[in-house]
Amino acid sequence: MIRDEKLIFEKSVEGRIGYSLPENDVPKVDLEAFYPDEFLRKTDPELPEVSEVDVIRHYTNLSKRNYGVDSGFYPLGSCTMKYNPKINEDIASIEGLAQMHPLQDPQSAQGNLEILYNMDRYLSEILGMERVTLQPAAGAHGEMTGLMIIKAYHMHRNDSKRVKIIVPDSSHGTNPASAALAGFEVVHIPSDERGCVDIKALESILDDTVAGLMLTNPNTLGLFEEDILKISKMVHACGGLLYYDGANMNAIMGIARPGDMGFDIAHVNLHKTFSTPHGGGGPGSGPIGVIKELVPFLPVPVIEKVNDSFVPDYDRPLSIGKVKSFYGNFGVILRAYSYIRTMGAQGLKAVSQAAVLNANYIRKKLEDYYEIPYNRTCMHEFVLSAQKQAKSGVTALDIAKNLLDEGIHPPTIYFPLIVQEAMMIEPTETESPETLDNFIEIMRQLAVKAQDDPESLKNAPKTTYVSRLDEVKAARTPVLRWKK
Amino acid sequence: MIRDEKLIFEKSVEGRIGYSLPENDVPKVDLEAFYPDEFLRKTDPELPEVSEVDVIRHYTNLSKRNYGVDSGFYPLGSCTMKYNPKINEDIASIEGLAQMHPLQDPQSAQGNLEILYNMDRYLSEILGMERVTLQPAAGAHGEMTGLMIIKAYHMHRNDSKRVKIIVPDSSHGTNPASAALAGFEVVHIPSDERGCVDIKALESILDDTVAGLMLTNPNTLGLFEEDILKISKMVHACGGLLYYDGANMNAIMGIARPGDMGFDIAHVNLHKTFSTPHGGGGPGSGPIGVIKELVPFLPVPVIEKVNDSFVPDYDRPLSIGKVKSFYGNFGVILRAYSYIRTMGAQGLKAVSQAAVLNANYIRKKLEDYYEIPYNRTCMHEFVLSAQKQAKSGVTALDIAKNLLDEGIHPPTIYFPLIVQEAMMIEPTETESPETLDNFIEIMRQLAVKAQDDPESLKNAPKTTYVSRLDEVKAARTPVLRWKK
Amino acid sequence: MKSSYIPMTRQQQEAMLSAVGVESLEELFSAIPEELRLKKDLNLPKPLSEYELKKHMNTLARKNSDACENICFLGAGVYDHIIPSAVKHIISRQEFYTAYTPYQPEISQGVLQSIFEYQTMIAELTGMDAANASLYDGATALYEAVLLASRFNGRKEVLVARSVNPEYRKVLHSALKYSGITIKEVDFNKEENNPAGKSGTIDLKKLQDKLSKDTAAIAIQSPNFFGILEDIKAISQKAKEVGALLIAVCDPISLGVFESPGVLGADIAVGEAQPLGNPMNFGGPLLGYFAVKSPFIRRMPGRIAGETTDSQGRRGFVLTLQAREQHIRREKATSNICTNQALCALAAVSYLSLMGKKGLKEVASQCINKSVYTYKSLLETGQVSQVFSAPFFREFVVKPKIKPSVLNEALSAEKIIGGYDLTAEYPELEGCWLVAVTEKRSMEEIKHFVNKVNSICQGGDY
Amino acid sequence: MKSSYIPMTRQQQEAMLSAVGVESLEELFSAIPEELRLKKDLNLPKPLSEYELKKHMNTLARKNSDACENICFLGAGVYDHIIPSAVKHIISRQEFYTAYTPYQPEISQGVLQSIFEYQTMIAELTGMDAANASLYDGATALYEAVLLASRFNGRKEVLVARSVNPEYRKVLHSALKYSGITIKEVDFNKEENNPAGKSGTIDLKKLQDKLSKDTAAIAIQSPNFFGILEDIKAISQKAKEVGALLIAVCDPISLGVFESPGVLGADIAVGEAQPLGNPMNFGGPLLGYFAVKSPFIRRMPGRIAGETTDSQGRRGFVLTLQAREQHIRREKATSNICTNQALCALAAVSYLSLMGKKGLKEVASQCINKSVYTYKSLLETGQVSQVFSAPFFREFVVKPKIKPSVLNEALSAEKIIGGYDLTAEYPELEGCWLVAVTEKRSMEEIKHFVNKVNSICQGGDY
Ligand SMILES: Cc1ncc(COP(=O)(O)O)c(C=O)c1O
Ligand SMILES: Cc1ncc(COP(=O)(O)O)c(C=O)c1O
Repeated sequence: MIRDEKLIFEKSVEGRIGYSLPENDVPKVDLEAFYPDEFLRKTDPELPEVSEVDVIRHYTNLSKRNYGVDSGFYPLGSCTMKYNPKINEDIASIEGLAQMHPLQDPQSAQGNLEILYNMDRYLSEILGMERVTLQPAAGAHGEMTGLMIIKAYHMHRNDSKRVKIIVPDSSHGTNPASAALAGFEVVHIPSDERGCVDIKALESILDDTVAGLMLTNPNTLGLFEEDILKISKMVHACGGLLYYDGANMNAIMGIARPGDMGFDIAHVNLHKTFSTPHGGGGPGSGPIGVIKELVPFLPVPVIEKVNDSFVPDYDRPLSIGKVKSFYGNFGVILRAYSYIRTMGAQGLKAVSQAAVLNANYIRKKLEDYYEIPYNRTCMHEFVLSAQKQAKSGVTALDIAKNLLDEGIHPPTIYFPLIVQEAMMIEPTETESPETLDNFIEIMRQLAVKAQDDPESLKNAPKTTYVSRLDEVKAARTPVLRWKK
Repeated sequence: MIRDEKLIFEKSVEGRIGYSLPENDVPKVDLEAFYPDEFLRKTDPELPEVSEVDVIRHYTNLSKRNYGVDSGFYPLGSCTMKYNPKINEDIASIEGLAQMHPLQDPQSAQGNLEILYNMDRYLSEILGMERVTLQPAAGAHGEMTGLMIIKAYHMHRNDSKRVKIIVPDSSHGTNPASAALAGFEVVHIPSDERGCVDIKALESILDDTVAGLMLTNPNTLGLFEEDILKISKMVHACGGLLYYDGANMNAIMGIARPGDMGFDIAHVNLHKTFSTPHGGGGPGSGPIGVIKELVPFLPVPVIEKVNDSFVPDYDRPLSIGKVKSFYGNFGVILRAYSYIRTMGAQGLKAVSQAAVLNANYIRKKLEDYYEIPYNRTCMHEFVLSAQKQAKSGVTALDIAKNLLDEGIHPPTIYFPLIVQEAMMIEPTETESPETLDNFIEIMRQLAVKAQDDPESLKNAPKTTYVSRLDEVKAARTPVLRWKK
Repeated sequence: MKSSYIPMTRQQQEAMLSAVGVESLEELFSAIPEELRLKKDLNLPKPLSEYELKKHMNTLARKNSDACENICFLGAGVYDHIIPSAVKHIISRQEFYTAYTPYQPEISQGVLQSIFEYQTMIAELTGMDAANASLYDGATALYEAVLLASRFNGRKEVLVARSVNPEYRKVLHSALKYSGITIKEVDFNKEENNPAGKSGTIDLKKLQDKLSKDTAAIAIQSPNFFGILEDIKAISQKAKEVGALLIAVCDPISLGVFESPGVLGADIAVGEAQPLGNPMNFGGPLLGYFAVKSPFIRRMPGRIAGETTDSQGRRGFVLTLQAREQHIRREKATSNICTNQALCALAAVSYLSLMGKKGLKEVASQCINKSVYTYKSLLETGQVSQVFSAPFFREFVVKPKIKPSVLNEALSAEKIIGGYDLTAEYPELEGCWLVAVTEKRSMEEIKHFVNKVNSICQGGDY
Repeated sequence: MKSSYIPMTRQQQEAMLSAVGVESLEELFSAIPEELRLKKDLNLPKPLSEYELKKHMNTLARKNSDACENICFLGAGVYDHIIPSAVKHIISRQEFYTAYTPYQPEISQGVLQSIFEYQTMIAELTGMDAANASLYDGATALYEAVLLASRFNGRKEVLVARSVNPEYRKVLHSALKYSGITIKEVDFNKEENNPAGKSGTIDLKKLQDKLSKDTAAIAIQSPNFFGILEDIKAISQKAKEVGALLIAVCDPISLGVFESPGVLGADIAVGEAQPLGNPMNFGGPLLGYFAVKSPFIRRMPGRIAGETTDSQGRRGFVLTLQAREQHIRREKATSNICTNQALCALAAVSYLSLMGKKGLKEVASQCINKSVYTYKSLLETGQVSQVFSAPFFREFVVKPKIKPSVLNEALSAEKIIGGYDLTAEYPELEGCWLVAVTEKRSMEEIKHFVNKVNSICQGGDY
């Protein structure tokens, strides 16, 4: 590893250039004459002055301090860090698809609109929904969109007393946050001892102030809500709508569908289930599907097929409007489209089967070493607890940091909040049994060490570019930018 | 760094697949019926059975055990490891240029032929030659081609007694090897005390058995042959031809030209001077230019421009024939073409000026720390000797291995053979003064340590994926392939 | 079903099932009520191999008229700028693009440091004290800014200039619909009722009329949707007078030559950073930036990278101020955002590094030179007329003699992507045409464009 | 001249010049005789920016008819196979493509191990004991093989089948011209004078006639230039009888289904590995492979990677047997080769890893299925006639009713790249046409091709 401590700004040398632009070939405008003086910049922004070589080396070397799915195992629970097929990257950079302006005349963008239209069809089929909007930029954004639709639906019926959204405590954190942001009152319900929605508790709060319920399913414990049909019937019975957080669709593709479960709205995360890369933080894409009754409320435009031509339809009086510019994250959608077209129905089902088998395999192999709070057949992921280890002073954090030294990305830790010392493990279907076995072996060794020699686990990571970082300091006295 | 010791074969799992092919959509041929049995394979080749994920991870992780120009400083003398502009990679993968079959009708390949034709023109201008052939695949291959032309030229004149090629001892190793391979007798001449061709020695061997002289210029000491005009006149006077090894053209582009120096044939290395990447060993491209008299001997085809159309001319009775299939390494030529078109005349000159200044700067800054056998203004590179250090037991090899730990690719060592403990340093123009200063500082520290604490330098490298490797063992009992 | 992306072989599957203690794959799904389990395959097209997929997608691409084969004069929020080759090479490093959000900082210094550098550059450009790691796009960034402002001062009204990108205003309208925050739009100056040099900018009188102690924030855009610069300073003074915040939507390329909103008094700067090294991508992904003055730092939405030290005292970077975030605070979080646009931010930071001080200025200047040249040339034809008088950047409004929709269609046949038709969004600007000219357009292309516009408008045979 | 590739600023240049102790840049070049120093700029086109370059190259590309937009039935030594996407992603890792030859093994394990794996795969496919790290192309590999053979047994005559790729034979002729090694070509069996199933293969009688104690080696190709399989075993026995070596040129894809030359008795296998994951690239770079039986290992040309251990006993790889090489041995080296095709070899090793045992067989089988289908369909039209009778692989010879050159031109208008016209290289096969059909061609494309050939030959309006 090359140690290069500098920021790109610290490599700047006055007068050095890294760009290659065409020479200006039109008359020059005298800025001072054309613009009022106070509009013109007085001090240059502190951008670095570096050569192309500098830039390439800087970011290439930075990349080496980062771990991606192509580096190795990445069982980050809830994030579905599956392998991102390379062909999809190639597809996304076909100039004839990518170099398109969103406001072009639809007649000149029929290829892209056809992709969007078909993607709506495919995802509708996968979710068991009527139509899908591809506009939301991420899962959380899909949730917001769904909640706006719930609101619009009730308001359209002049039912303005429905102000509550019910959210089980095993739901993903974005669920309550989105509900709050959409202007709802969030009502939590606890999980029962099996890790599922407590039906009694649910029953007790259902009334005509309930706008809807948001269910992460499989939930953040990796469990399928066994009473899901009961739940959807109960909520519908009281007049509420049902929102399905389908970020965990990787567990059930081709096996079961939110629409069939009685849900009215569901989102999927293309950047998880549909193998588009997460880009170190994004971009993602969080399409939502809705049942027939809710189609009028979808954001505009909806792409319609009219006589073999694809037309963005803006004339939708009940639409909630727009939740994002243009058509959504087309570049991400393209990759997911490619994925669906290469996998087909049987491929997607095989994905879910393998994902679930892999998770259960690890669960089974670790159950003698770690506490597993809800230890039964899980879906695509499960949550273990390092509480046993914590007794000898070794926390989930310590275990995670030791995994770093073994070349493995740790599971999600301290999430979900309802499990203490949680480690949420999601292997995905793209990992081989050998990779799983290697992980299991290391996890077992760590469990043994936690008992025999807990101190030995406190100094990890030792092999990374930096050792443990002081997060408290970062938050107390935030340094959020470089200054000259 | 992820330690993964396995070969791809050792990751194979029976039945696993990594390919995605269209399904066979035509009638299947029964192999046993169509081919005689003895033609059919009895045992499968031991190819690995791995998934795409496995392959990507395997080679991605292998890549991390490799050092390229984008990683950092690479002053590997004689190799001109300059930065490879990214745009050239993009150009080389334009499908309309790359996805072309070499035997297509020339009328359907006018774009590519135009590039080849223009490249001939540009390189002719840079070398001061009449025409250039782009067929040779590398510098050494260009030498072979040039020597074949020398041979053909003399034979055409029925001058069959010219069997010798004179090669100074400061020439590159490929020069004598190529001459021998082309069927010549190789005559070495020594360098004088200034590191240049010993004119007296040259004089003494010039006679009518001399077919030609091959000169690496600047030579492997990084010095320009000051008597070059005298040399070319002397050789011409005795009827020999002059071959210019222009792999070091990075020193003199736009400043001086082999043709003007009286040379008859010259090659350039596109993979050095013209910034095409070296690919961990190749492919390269070693075009040669010739003077007017030698044009008839060039390999076929020569691309000619006939009424705005570009035509490969095969009808050249004196041609030496073909030295390689088709048109040469078109993919490499494309990158070099892009480079010349973006640099222009002044850019290329600036390249050589900066390359030479950088080399001299390092030379000057190291002269108090290391012995520099021919310490005067050098061209794009220079050779220092670790002989001073060797007295306390620290060899050029030790110094090189210590540089590895500092994140720097070492200079070429033990080459040229005429300098003991040689370290041949070629910074190139794409390196910043800061990079040079860092290298100088480290080299100085190593010199100091070599004196004060020589033992401390014997264990390097310590930070690399493997430590010093046993090369003797590898050569004594060669293991050249994996076996099950 | 065998797939090159699923390494498990049939034999391994058997072994694993038995290790888990189930008989079959089906048994793994027994928690799913029987009646829900699908009895047949999903109705999806039959799978394609890689090569077939590539052919299929190329066929679709041929149904498009892209901006490589066509000359683009369309902007209106998304711009066709030159992207240096190195940018794509950087963001194609798998370590960057196949990583998740950097939850484990020790193996994520690459992403974290690049975000830190990005935050710095955005803060520098906008003249702000801090920036976040990016948001979905300019429109949602504006929405988040309004939320921040309203929460900060507890006020429930926001004034938005009509010269703000209509796409942004639409997002704002839908997102704020049930939030309790009301939007009042403020008109722009028309040519007829205005002194030269002001038309096309926000109508300060009308703004003044709507400003009150209830105003949480004023949101303006400069250069605005018509390409015209607003007087940020004057507006910020008005905002200050009533204790409202000023949110400025600014184009980052323009900030290479124009005074930063921070210096001119804005409290929050947001906008679309797509022009910084990101392709148009049919409108997504885009790159929302979000920058604030100090008082608002802890109220920013989204991810933020901060500097800290490791246990050996070495500089390092982490995601910070996470107490604001949804995975910890759930319904009390400042925003619901989890995923951002880090890879697009990496493209932006690579772009800005390559451009540097000088390059960014050069790009901005060329945009000015070329748009002014196009504007003048168009007016000279006599076939289009002036609409506004204030100075513009990269983009301008004119009124051609024939309808923009007709004109665009005719241009399309000439492999030109024409300007934006303002008619639908601005009825008062019926027949007006918003034309963008970036540094990418050569004089030759511009002349070709002007000639075509000229001949089309003249109804001549073009 | 400022360039983004030259980091030195003017100010730094001044400082460096004075550190060196010279007054000016010119002074650095004072060793160059004054009269040689150019007084004016080179006559080269004015520099283009990145974006202008891209436009320029796209313009040039549009003057080509490439194999993406057109359907390719041309082979003759270079083949249009499917290349998995992952290959390009692997060879685009800068650590691979921007490295030099691995002189410093400790920081070159990536290249070295991949070469070692490549050598293994080539040895496996060819049934040989070892392979080198690659050579320029198949043609030069054949030349090196002949040199090796002649040096090994000291003989000076080599018999080369006329059914070996003419391009290879040309390179051999020019390179050996003054080497003292003479080439004798051996004819192939014609349909008229041969039992069914043999025409198109080397004429064993003529071979026998030319064989002698002076024969250093026999060089054959299988599948040969006509796509037809040679009887390697029979030929190797003939070679053994006189103590000559057998050099077999074999297509690596075909070795997925055909017996390896090693098993059949060849001493050296060489050939073109471009079909393994490398694009056609207008004929270069290609990838010459070179594999031998044990006795010849230390006589191989080019680079070789070998396994060893590091000072801690861990497995590692180095360039080995360097004593053969030119930088050490100078004129006594086994070859002058310095640069090879490592990146193309990396593409090949990535390709073979992805394909695996099963995939390679599938590719080979599909090539057979599709070429046989095409062959039969063409014959069925009645517009082309059979030329040879022996079984072929991927490629076959037919004789259309009209001249191949005319036919190809007409096909070109239909966006089809037609077969290879054998007329020039084989006068006795005047009017014959060599057609290649890889796994890339769909049934639909083949039908389209056959229809067009049919209608063109019939002179109908196509
Ligand atoms: C179950 C679940 N729901 C919602 C989300 C939010 O998705 P996004 O990050 O795309 O906003 C996530 C992502 O972490 C998730 O795992
Ligand atoms: C001076 C000189 N001549 C010739 C060569 C041979 O070039 P290539 O490696 O392309 O065969 C080299 C490369 O090392 C060289 O430096």
